[in-house]
Amino acid sequence: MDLGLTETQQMLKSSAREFLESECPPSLVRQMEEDERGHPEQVWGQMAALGWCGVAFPEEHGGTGGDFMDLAVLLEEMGRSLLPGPFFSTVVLGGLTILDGGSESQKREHIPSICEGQITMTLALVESGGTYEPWGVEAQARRSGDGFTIDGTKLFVPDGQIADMFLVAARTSEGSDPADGISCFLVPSSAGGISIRPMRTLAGDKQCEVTFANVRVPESALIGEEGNGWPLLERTLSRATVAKSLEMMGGAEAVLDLTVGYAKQRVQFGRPVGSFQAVQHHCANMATEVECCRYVAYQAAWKLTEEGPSDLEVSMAKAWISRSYQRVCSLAHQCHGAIGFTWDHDLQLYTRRAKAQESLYGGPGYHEDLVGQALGI
Amino acid sequence: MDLGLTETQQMLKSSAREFLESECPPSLVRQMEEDERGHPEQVWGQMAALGWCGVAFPEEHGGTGGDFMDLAVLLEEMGRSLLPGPFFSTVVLGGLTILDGGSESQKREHIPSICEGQITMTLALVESGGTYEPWGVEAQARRSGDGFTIDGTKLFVPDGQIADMFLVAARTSEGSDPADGISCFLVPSSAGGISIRPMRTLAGDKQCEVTFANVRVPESALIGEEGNGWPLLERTLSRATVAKSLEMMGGAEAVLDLTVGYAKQRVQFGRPVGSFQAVQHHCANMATEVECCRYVAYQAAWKLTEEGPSDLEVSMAKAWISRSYQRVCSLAHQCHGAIGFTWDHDLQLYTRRAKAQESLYGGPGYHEDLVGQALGI
Amino acid sequence: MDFRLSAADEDFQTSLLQFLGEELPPGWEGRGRWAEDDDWDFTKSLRKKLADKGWLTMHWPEEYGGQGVSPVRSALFNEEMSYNRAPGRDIFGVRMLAPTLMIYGTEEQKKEFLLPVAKGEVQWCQGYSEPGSGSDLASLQTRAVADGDDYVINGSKIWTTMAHRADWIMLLARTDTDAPKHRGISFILVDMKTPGVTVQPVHNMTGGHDFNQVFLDNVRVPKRNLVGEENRGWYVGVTLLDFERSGIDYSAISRRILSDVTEHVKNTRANGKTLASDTRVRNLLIDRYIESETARLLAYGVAWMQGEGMVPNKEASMSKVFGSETLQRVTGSCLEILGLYGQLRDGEAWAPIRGRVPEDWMHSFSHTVAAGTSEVQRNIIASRGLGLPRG
Amino acid sequence: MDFRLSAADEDFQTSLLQFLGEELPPGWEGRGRWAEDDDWDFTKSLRKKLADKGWLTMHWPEEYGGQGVSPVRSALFNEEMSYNRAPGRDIFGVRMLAPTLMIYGTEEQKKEFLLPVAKGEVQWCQGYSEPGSGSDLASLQTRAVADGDDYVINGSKIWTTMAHRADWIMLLARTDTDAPKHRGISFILVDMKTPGVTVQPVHNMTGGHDFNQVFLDNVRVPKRNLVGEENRGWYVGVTLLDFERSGIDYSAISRRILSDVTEHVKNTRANGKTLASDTRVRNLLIDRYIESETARLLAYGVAWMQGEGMVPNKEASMSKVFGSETLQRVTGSCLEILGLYGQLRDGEAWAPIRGRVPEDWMHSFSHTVAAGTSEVQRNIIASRGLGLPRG
Repeated sequence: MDLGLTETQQMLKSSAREFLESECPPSLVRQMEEDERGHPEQVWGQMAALGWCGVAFPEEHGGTGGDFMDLAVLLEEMGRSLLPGPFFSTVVLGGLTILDGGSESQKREHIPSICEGQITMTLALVESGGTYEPWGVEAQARRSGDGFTIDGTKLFVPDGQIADMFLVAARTSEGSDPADGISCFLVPSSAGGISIRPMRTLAGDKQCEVTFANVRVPESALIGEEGNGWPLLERTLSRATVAKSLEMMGGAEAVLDLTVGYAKQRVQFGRPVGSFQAVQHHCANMATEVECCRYVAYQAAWKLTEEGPSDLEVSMAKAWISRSYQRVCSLAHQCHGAIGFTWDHDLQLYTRRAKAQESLYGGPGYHEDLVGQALGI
Repeated sequence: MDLGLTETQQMLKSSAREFLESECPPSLVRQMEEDERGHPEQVWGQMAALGWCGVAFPEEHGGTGGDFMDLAVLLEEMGRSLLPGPFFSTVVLGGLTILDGGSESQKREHIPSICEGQITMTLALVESGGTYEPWGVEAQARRSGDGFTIDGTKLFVPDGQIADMFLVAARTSEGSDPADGISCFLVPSSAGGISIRPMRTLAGDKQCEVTFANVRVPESALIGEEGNGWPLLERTLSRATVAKSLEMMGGAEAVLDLTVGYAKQRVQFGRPVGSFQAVQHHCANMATEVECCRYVAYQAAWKLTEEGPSDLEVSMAKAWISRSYQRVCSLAHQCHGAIGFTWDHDLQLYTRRAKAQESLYGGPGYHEDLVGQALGI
Repeated sequence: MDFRLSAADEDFQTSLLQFLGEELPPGWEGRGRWAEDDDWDFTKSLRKKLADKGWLTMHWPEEYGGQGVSPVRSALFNEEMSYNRAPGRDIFGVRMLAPTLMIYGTEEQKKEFLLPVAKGEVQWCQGYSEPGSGSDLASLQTRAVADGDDYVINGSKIWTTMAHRADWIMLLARTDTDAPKHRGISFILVDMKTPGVTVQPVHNMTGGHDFNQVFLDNVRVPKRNLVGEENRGWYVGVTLLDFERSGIDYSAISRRILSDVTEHVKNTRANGKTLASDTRVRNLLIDRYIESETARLLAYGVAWMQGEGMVPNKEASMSKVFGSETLQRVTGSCLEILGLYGQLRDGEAWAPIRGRVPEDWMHSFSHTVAAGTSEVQRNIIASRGLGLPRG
Repeated sequence: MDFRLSAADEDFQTSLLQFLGEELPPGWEGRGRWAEDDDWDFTKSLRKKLADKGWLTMHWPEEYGGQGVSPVRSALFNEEMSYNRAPGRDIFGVRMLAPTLMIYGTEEQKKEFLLPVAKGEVQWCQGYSEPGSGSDLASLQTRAVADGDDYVINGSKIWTTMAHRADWIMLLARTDTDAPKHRGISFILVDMKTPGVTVQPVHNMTGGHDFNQVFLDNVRVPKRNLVGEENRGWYVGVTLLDFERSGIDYSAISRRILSDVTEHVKNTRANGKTLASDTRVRNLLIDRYIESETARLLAYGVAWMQGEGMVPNKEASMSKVFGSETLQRVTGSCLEILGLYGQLRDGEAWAPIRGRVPEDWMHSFSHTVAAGTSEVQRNIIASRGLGLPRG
């Protein structure tokens, strides 16, 4: 048993924290909420230069040859600093899916550009059903000529407004099992017929409605087997779920630190509020929550790194952290009083994201059900 | 809107408290746990003399002409003092069912004796399914001669070991709806073929396994219509649920008082433990729970008094109080420390009963489902 | 006991609901107690109409032009206004300033200030909290120095809801810096148009604007605007603080949200079933329903006690804590139920229930800290309510 | 990172489970750490066998006859013993007294006391708490007065688990009444057979007997039984208190209960369906499963940190609080699942799982207060762990 990071991971983590504290302050986070593109391109370029985009890709494709666990420490720190922009969507949703299910030529074509930060990608999966289950995929991809024509409306597409390429899930045939007949396509945003509209969200992040109307793509746009795209997407969702859990865990840590710092410094009744037992116990509870979050998130990341997607650990992480992070934020607000509710205070940035993230890649109830399935109950 | 007791009810309540504090101290409660009969007959006689057994029965049948709301204040106080013995089973399960569904002659025969405390009764409903739903009734009552022959094993029969009469639910016919074909019989414990064994329970109360083997009863033993006993039993269960909720609410109040008293008097670190904010907030939370319990219990009692059984208010009371009372006891243990876990301390008497009562007349999940049904969701 | 509304209360309820049905635009989804920036004119016009109906001040004693209605009726009014998300109530003028003046004000002050409040023609705000004085309100530092017939006031107030709309502010200011902290404070009425008063918005988590910071820079106020005795302002100012501790609004908002979301899940189909048929959805709705109804009972319990002449001290705090925490749970669970769609705010085409749920969820984080944090309320319950010794 | 047990740990686990499979009677449902009145002989015999295997003291340094195994291995041992409800461990002698002696004991004391502990031949108990000194342990009043080569001890200890079985007691007693309260305490070893020592049972909520009150009436103890310096006993005595704060037992019991109840609901049919098909039952089991596994991770985290040479201070308290509260939730939820049957205790024919669930539920109320209440643990997390200022 080894519950610690490797020395390299620790170094990566602390340099990431240092970089993000300096380059991604809360002011940038606020600014990007208002910004139409929500993409801090300078930071993005610097991260690419640091090799972050390629951390989980093999050297042969331009990466640095690390694994998901190395990516995990970056995701935690990005969650901590609420990094806006397309890292998650490009690397976790896009790149790792191509690495997992793409052909050699697709990998050669796209992964080096991802590692260099030259292109952005995202996943267009969810539709009006608001679900990550296969029945929600209603978009159609019909064979036409030597390619396909895609029609459908995707919702909650992260960073769709700046994506160079969309991974699109669409039906190429119908089967009795809703998971059958789904195919994945890599569609450049420049293809004709795509319209993109950011939705107005709680976290002020950029999740888009993306409509595909008669969008033509060649045969080579297909990632993986025609009609058998769901297993690939399922693995992508599993990675995304763990990645989101790691981000949330990093966020929860930040909220704890923010609160403990405030409790030490804020004076009422002639003493720091952190000397009141009620505040102390709130902080103790938050710290315990965060410790739990850390273990369940790392366990899921480790399991995924070692053995690939595993429902039990992955869903346990997302379910636990989704609920735990809410409790952490709620206690943090109690410790902060009115100031934490103001726009200019950083706490609310986390609180809003915590609730949004709760729903992303499956809410806690959804993942609890998956835990039950994995346990056979 | 009038959320207070009448002056008469207040007087009844305070005299009940005074009487029970003096006549039913915790030492008696402990003693009755060990006692085979678990029936403090002297107290029972005094209560009957005070008119308590007849408080909810009409004067024409020997009662004092009060209503369920008058009974409610007694039940609350009995719950507070953890009164052992057959009051609940005789009056709520037995007497009120006869009043509700019995013939005039049955009322004339039994209710005066109940009011005078001369006989004890109980309900033999639950069987091995462990449920209060009609499908659980498997006992058979077959027509034989000019009466019926009853066979079956009943579990969790309260105070069965001292009951003079059993209200027995048994099937006289089979229908497609499990609620059809159930009949109620009034069976004297002296009837041949009944064997009674107290079960070993968490609360050390007396819940019995009662086996009916070839027990013969005359036609006149039937309460209500043959085959249509379930609606009557359903109303009985509704009253029992409210009555149990009232007892639990009284118990929760006692736990609060016990804990506040202890917190004021127990000194650690040179000050009463009740001056520590953690203990203060535990007590504040307990007090809030108890306040909520009081309103939901009284609302259910009022609704039942005014309009008869009503799933929404009744199930809301039992569901809320079942969960709330657990929280109250748990906080009380934290405030008491180790002493509350000792046999000789009164707290544990309540804690064990709270958990047992949670399951009686339907657990919180069962009643939450009923609330959902009443709301149409 | 009788848990029903009286026939007279039901009649009032019918009239009020009819009025709101006529006055509120179809599909109205306002915020209720506080006006949003874009409905201030509507708020003012509705307030005027409420005043004309006599409802705004119906709980005032008859000698001041009220109807002396019972606290239960008053709670019912607040409940229906909140449930229907109707703006127009004025808690500062009608429910805090006026009752305070009735007790402590001079005849002149009553004459000058009560009528405009009753007519719904003036907006008051409450200058209590300061950046350094939140839970420890009595440590406030804003100074009022006597100068001839005036006070000259310097300092700053924060969390001043509606200050940007207000005509007047009721201010707690320190008039004696040597006295123990509770004994050197005075309660002073200040015209917001007085030179030296500036208001700066403090945007909240929703991006909305209720709060302000109010700066007082050599603000000169005539001494006749002092309410009660000099240096006794703490006792004047906290008299009505208890009113803020009602949980009726929270339970009403909770019940409304639950009702809206229940409708939504019954009518929304996913994968061939309604959302309501998911047992997790159903169980969350049931649990929150029970809590919301219980919160409502606590709130009416406070009103009933007041009507009986009892002083619901710990009960008011319980109602406030339980109500506000229930609202946080209700909105949180409803967002969980709405899933991805719960993220969508008003203005987004795909947003269910016009984005009301995330909005009310965000606001819930102010309810558990405003008007005394849950922790302060628990202190009150423990010490004043249960008699536990001070820490 | 690697969340798996090492191959060597797995080998140990296999041996241990095989041993327990052979030694525990079929259908064994003992209580685990503490012997019940009716299985004391079995406990002693199993302890002897554990000692013979070298497992009882495998975490001791090699110089004291241990194997110096990692804290993770040690946690695994405790976990499996608890999960399998196997008696025989001796936390007082093996895990508290002995490590304390290794640090503070004289050579003579080590020679005299360590070997019997290692052989599993002696039962120790811990004389810390007093009726007036619980959370405020340092206020203890038991006096030890020097008299020639002896101390004469008077006072009373409470919550003394296993005192009725114990051969020796490690005692905290006050040797200087004038010093500040932490500075006048000494750590003294007392033979329970010494005249003046009497033991009175303190029955607990289950009716069972683990606790005792120990009375010391002019008990004469040779001064060579003092461990460490006189008046420095507080620091000697609390050195090993941290061991008590492991959550591994709680998570193991939680996991076992859940496993048993899950089996039960899968195999019990009601109204034509298994109990497990009830979504409320299923959801409770899932929620508690996640918590129990998380509690397990926290506990192993503490062990892993110890193995890395880190000092898991706040982490140990977190593990203790979270583990014990999880156990209370797990047993509470399982009783809810069992419904009416949850009331039935061992000895009752209809009792599921031999009445283990209500028994463990009752015991959970001691776990959240013993060895430092949850509140004291939270104080430790806040002050020592997070650096929040003292109140």
